[in-house]
Amino acid sequence: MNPVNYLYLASLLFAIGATGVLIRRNAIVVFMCIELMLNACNLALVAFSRMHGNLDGQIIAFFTMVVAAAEVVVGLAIIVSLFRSRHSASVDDASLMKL
Amino acid sequence: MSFPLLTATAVVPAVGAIATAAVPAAKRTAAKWLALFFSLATLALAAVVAVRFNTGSGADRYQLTESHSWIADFGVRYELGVDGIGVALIGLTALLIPFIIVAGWHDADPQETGNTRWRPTQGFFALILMVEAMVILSFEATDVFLFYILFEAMLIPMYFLIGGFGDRAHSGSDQNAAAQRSYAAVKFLLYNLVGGLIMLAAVIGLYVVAGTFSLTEIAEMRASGELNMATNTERLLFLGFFFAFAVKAPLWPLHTWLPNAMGEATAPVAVLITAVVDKVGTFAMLRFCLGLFPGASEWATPVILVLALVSIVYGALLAVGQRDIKRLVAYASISHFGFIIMGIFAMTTQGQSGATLYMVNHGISTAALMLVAGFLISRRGSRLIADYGGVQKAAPILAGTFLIGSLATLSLPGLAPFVSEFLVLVGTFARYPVIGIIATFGIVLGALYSLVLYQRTMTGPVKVETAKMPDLKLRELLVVGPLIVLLVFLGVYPKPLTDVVDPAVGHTLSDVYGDENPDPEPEVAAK
Amino acid sequence: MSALASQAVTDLAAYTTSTGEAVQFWVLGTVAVIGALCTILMKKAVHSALCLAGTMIILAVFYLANGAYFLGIVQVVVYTGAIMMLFLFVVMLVGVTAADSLKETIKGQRWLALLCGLGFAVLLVGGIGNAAITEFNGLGTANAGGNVEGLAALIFTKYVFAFEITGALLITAAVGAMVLTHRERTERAKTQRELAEQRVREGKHLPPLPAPGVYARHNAVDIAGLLPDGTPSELTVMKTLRDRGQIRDVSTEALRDLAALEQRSEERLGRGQEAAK
Amino acid sequence: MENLIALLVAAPLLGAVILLCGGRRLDRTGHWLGTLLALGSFVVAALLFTDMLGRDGEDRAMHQHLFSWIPVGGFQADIAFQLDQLSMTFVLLITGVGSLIHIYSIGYMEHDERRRRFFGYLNLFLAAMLILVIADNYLLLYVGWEGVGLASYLLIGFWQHKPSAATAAKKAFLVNRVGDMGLSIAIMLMFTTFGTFAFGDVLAATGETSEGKLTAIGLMLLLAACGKSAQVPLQSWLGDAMEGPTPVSALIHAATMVTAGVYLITRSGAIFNAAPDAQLAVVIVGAVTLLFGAIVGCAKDDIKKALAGSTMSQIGYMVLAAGLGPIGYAFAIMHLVTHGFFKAGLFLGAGSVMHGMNDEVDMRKYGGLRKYMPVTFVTFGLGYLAIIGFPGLSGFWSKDKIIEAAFAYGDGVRPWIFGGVALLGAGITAFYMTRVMLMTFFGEKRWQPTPDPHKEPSAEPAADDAHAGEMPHPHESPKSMTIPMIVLAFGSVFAGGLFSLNESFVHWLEPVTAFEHPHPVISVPAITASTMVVLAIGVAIAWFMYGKRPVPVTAPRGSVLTRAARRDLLQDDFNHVVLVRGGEHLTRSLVYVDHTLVDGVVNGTAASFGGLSGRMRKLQNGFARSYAVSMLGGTAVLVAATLLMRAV
Repeated sequence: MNPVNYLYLASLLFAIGATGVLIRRNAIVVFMCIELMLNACNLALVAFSRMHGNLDGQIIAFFTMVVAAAEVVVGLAIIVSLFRSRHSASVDDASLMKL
Repeated sequence: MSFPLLTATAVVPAVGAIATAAVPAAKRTAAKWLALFFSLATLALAAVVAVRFNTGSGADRYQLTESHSWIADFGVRYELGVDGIGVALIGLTALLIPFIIVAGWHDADPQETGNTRWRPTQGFFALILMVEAMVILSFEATDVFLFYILFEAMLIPMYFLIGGFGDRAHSGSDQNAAAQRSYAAVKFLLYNLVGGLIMLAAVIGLYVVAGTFSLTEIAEMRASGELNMATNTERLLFLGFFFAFAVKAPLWPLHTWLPNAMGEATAPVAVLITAVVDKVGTFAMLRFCLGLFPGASEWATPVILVLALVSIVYGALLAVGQRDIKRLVAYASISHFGFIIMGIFAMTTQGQSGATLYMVNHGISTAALMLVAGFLISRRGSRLIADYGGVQKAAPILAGTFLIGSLATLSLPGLAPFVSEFLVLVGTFARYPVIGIIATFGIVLGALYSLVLYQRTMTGPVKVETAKMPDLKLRELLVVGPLIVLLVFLGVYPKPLTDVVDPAVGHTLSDVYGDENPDPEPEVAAK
Repeated sequence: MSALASQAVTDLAAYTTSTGEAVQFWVLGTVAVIGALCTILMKKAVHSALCLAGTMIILAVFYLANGAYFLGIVQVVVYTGAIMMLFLFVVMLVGVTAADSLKETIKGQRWLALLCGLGFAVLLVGGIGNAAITEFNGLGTANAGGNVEGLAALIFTKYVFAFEITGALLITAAVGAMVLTHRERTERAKTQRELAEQRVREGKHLPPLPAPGVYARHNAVDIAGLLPDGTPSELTVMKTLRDRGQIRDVSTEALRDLAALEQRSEERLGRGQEAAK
Repeated sequence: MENLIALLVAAPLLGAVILLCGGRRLDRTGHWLGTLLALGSFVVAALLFTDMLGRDGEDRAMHQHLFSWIPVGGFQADIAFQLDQLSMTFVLLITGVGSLIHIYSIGYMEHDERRRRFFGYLNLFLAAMLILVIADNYLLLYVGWEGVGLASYLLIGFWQHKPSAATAAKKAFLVNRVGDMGLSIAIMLMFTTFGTFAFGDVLAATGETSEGKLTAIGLMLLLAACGKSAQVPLQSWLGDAMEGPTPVSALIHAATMVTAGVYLITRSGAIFNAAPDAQLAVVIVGAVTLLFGAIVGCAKDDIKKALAGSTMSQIGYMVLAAGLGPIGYAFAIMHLVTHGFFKAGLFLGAGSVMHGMNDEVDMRKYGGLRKYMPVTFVTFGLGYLAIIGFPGLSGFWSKDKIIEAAFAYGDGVRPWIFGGVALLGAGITAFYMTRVMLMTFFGEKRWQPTPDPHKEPSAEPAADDAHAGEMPHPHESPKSMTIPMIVLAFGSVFAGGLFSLNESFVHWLEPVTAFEHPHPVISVPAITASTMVVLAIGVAIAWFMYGKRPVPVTAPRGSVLTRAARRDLLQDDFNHVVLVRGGEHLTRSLVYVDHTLVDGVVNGTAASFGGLSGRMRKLQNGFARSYAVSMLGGTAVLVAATLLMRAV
């Protein structure tokens, strides 16, 4: 087997995550999908580092995790406060951008 | 480095505009006098330019030239220079502005008193001076980009003059008046902006092709044959330029903004539009369309001549059909602009000299007629022809000046417009007899609308409202008198003007025809 | 564990991987994809979260298989351990809302989304296949001194600034989260008396709300009590359930019972008349 | 001496400027100034005339070049004058008759508060007319041409408070403009053909170009002449022009301006001689107008309108003669001069009658006036005899010659047709003039109380309500009015004979307009005799109709022809229906088109842009997810693009 398959898998997961972001209305689930996309990227990075035979890819993946953690923290906090104010976690309810 | 005379002619009014605008609200009259002073100073400078301008046979085409680098990256230069045509039009502009200012002396007085922060008067006169500065500079610019900037920039003050200071004599409620006014202003702006946009594209295209914006350089390149412009490219660029100028001029069917603008604006502003600003369009046709794209100009001539012909007849017929004095004058102007454009593109010495003279004479005659009409309207408070009648009885001097204005509009021999109109007709007839003959119908229609206007307003039984109408005051007489004198003088002795204009026309035609004689030879060799 | 790892290291530098890994990939890969799909298709957020957690664990395994031991562990600890739990907490906090339903509200959104997703996937796969990466050199040399040491060396030399900055980022995030969620009480808490007076002033429902199911011979909290005319009263069910729309309506059967009761009494009365004769 | 030429024009021009700009302070003296300057101009003319007589025939022409007017390339127009015998004749006529009518107006306009202005206009007219006749090129002639048009516009509409007057003035100017169009086109043609439009050069070069060109030029000149001289089809303005004060009718619309067309044709003789077709057109126009005017003149009851018809017809004679070529030019001019005398005299007489009759113009309300205003009667009578061509009086000499020349025109039927027309015209002239004479001065009184001027405005304004409703008491007019009439009467009696004395007039003009003796198809005495007969018949008919029977105060219905003639042979109705109504509809529809179509297109584009942006706006629905979709789509597109780039 060729480790390229890992990349295929990664892109598949990524696409699935993206689709999820688009079709789900629950902010939390949307967030999960984002996490899924991030993980897909990590997988790809790890696979790359294996292909190139150096650890830089893993380092980047590592940083990605950190950033993801930070993002989740802030994001979920936002969701919570949003829910407090509007009693709903639907991303569609926050449609104030409408002209 | 000699004294930058041309720059001065534009800087003085610009400074005047700023100074006028800075006058505090209470000192309204001071602002008026200040504006008048600066406009007169500009007139003096224009006179100096005219004197310094050398009409000798050996004189070079552009004189009093100035040249400084401006936007080096695009080779945009601040290049000025005047030829005879420019001198004539600068003279016209500098001459008319003082009259416009005096005529509009009270037009911008604030209606509601007490509001001390509100300073319409200052703004009004400052804007007029600003327009003057831009127009004069655009007559002097020999750099296409510089010209374009001015061509567009002068729309802004005009917009505010039209939209901000409407004619108080208006049938209908104030809101209605305001709505129509802003409609007219926006229409004016949009029409000219669209034209300008297309011109901008053409300007850039020209830079791509020629690699410079300088008229003189392009002329040299053309002479030395370095400039290789594909025929289609040249035609497209020509159309781009011509469209903008045709909107400004205005040429049928791009004319509909003019009646609204002139109808809604105060009479002095209407004069500013038709007698000064629109001339930039026709002037640019001569200097840029013919100078830059001679081949394309020749190619487009037939269509343009037909359009001009339509303008002449169409404008005159619509003038006959108008109920509103100022709209009538506007449509008459459209007809006259048809004559000017026809003269330009007839491509004969008589035609183009006539067209240039026409620009000047039309400026003066329209100013005379329109300003008197403005005085009339301000007395009765209505623009509808039907509201007048028998004014001649009550205000003979007003009627007399109005009659002379009308006669100038119908180009009566002995008054200036006749000379130019006949030259245009002869010039056109020499090359395109049919068009010339059809255009001659214009003189009948001209007589029709002028006399109908005079008859319906001035003659007939005296109406109650007009019975007590006061005659022209001294201020108004000071505006109209000199204009009429000028009309007569230029009608009897136009030689000074033709002497200035002819060499420039010669140069312009040599752009198109090279050294050969542009005029068709008469059948019988003259003795 | 470490033995297995060293085993893996030896056969890493190759042009193809071991059949064991292949099998592992195909089996777990399928599961991962299914998990991902479940994540976006499950109706309840909780289920989505669990599916996601599963997928992540599988990814952790893949990391290990790819010689990224450190990341594999971190994945399990940080993601599955910390982040997903955080998710679950928030899900509990927010509770089930109408947003959960998969019914699409924006016209054409779903089809567009699917189209884009699919197209994107196809493009990526195509792109990768197009890149045609055949040979690869494994991490044998890089991981020679141990994976963690290798990473540490890089982090503290080459990527030290990025590392510090991520640290700063984390702190900021933590502070931010606190700021966002923390609510300072600005005014004194109202006493019960004050609250009661306010209720009276506003003309609200004064006595305590009726217990659920009281009049309806039911004793479940999610069943609305019936008013004397047999219609259910929303008031009797607690607010959270109401918000979630989790009210079981039994009014119909209650009314049926009532009808039956009246019929029976009819019969009795009828008998009574006969007796009178 | 030649430098005096400019003075001819300068004097009246100065007068016009002073009087029109002078303001009220000149009201008391203005008319004297105007008259003085007119006389001054006449004196100058006389001086020049004597000087001219001093020389011999060929080099009598004088020139004065003032300055270069419009020098543009090959187009060289100068302000330069040329005074040859032809011009001299006109100058004398214009200044002479002009001065007389100035004097007459002093008395006539006495009660008008705008008399100063009136004299200013009169002077303006003199100046323009003089420019017209002494210009040395066609363009300067054009200036005078339009100048007299302007003056006549101002004078016809002098009583502007009357809508009828204002309309008539406008009509006159417009119809003239149509003619002017012809003149300007002719000038353009000359410029393109000869490269110049100075009389000398053009007329000398006629040999060098094609006959077609010359015919075109000739026809254009004819159009101009028709406009100015009220020839068919542009004659309609002359009748209405009688709205103007009577002196104006006498000077402009009888003696001088209307004859400008004849001057133009005679002046351009060389062109016409080389273009027979154009000549034929001229002759036809002349003949038609001759009859047209005469017929109209027979039917009108308004004395001035009747005279106007007669003017039209007499000018028809002149144009006819001018069309005949060298055999006719001299007689055309001769008839022009004599006509200038007697027609002016007749108009002044009519004015004097109206003056006495409270401005009544309807001849049916005159009658038996000879006792009451003898001077007027006598002068008018002499004018009458002259115009009908009573043997020995001016009209006889000039008109008879024209008839002869007409009989000598071309070959085949032409001489018979045109000679016959001319002859017939003489008869009709005799009829309508006798009619006027009888209805005015003979028969019993048919005076009526003056109508209230405000109800039906009469031609005269002195319609001060004092007269309203009272019976007129006719009286002789003041000296200032009678003297000019007497002078003109002398002219109308003797001028013709004087001119014909061993053909002095013909020889005088010969250097300018070449002359050939006409050779009529029938002998001259026969022609004269038949003229006399026709004349007698005309007078007799008139006598039977208006002399013996009493004249009804209200006009009888009359025959179809009469009714048509009363309405200018329906020509005005045609104009009204076709030109006026049609024009109004055209302009109205055009205004509509301009508003909806031309403007609509633009507004339409604007609206469509608005709608488009409105639809775009819908995309901004504010849902983060739909924005996200577009983001992902965009990314997909980008990836695709990069891949394609790589693939290519």
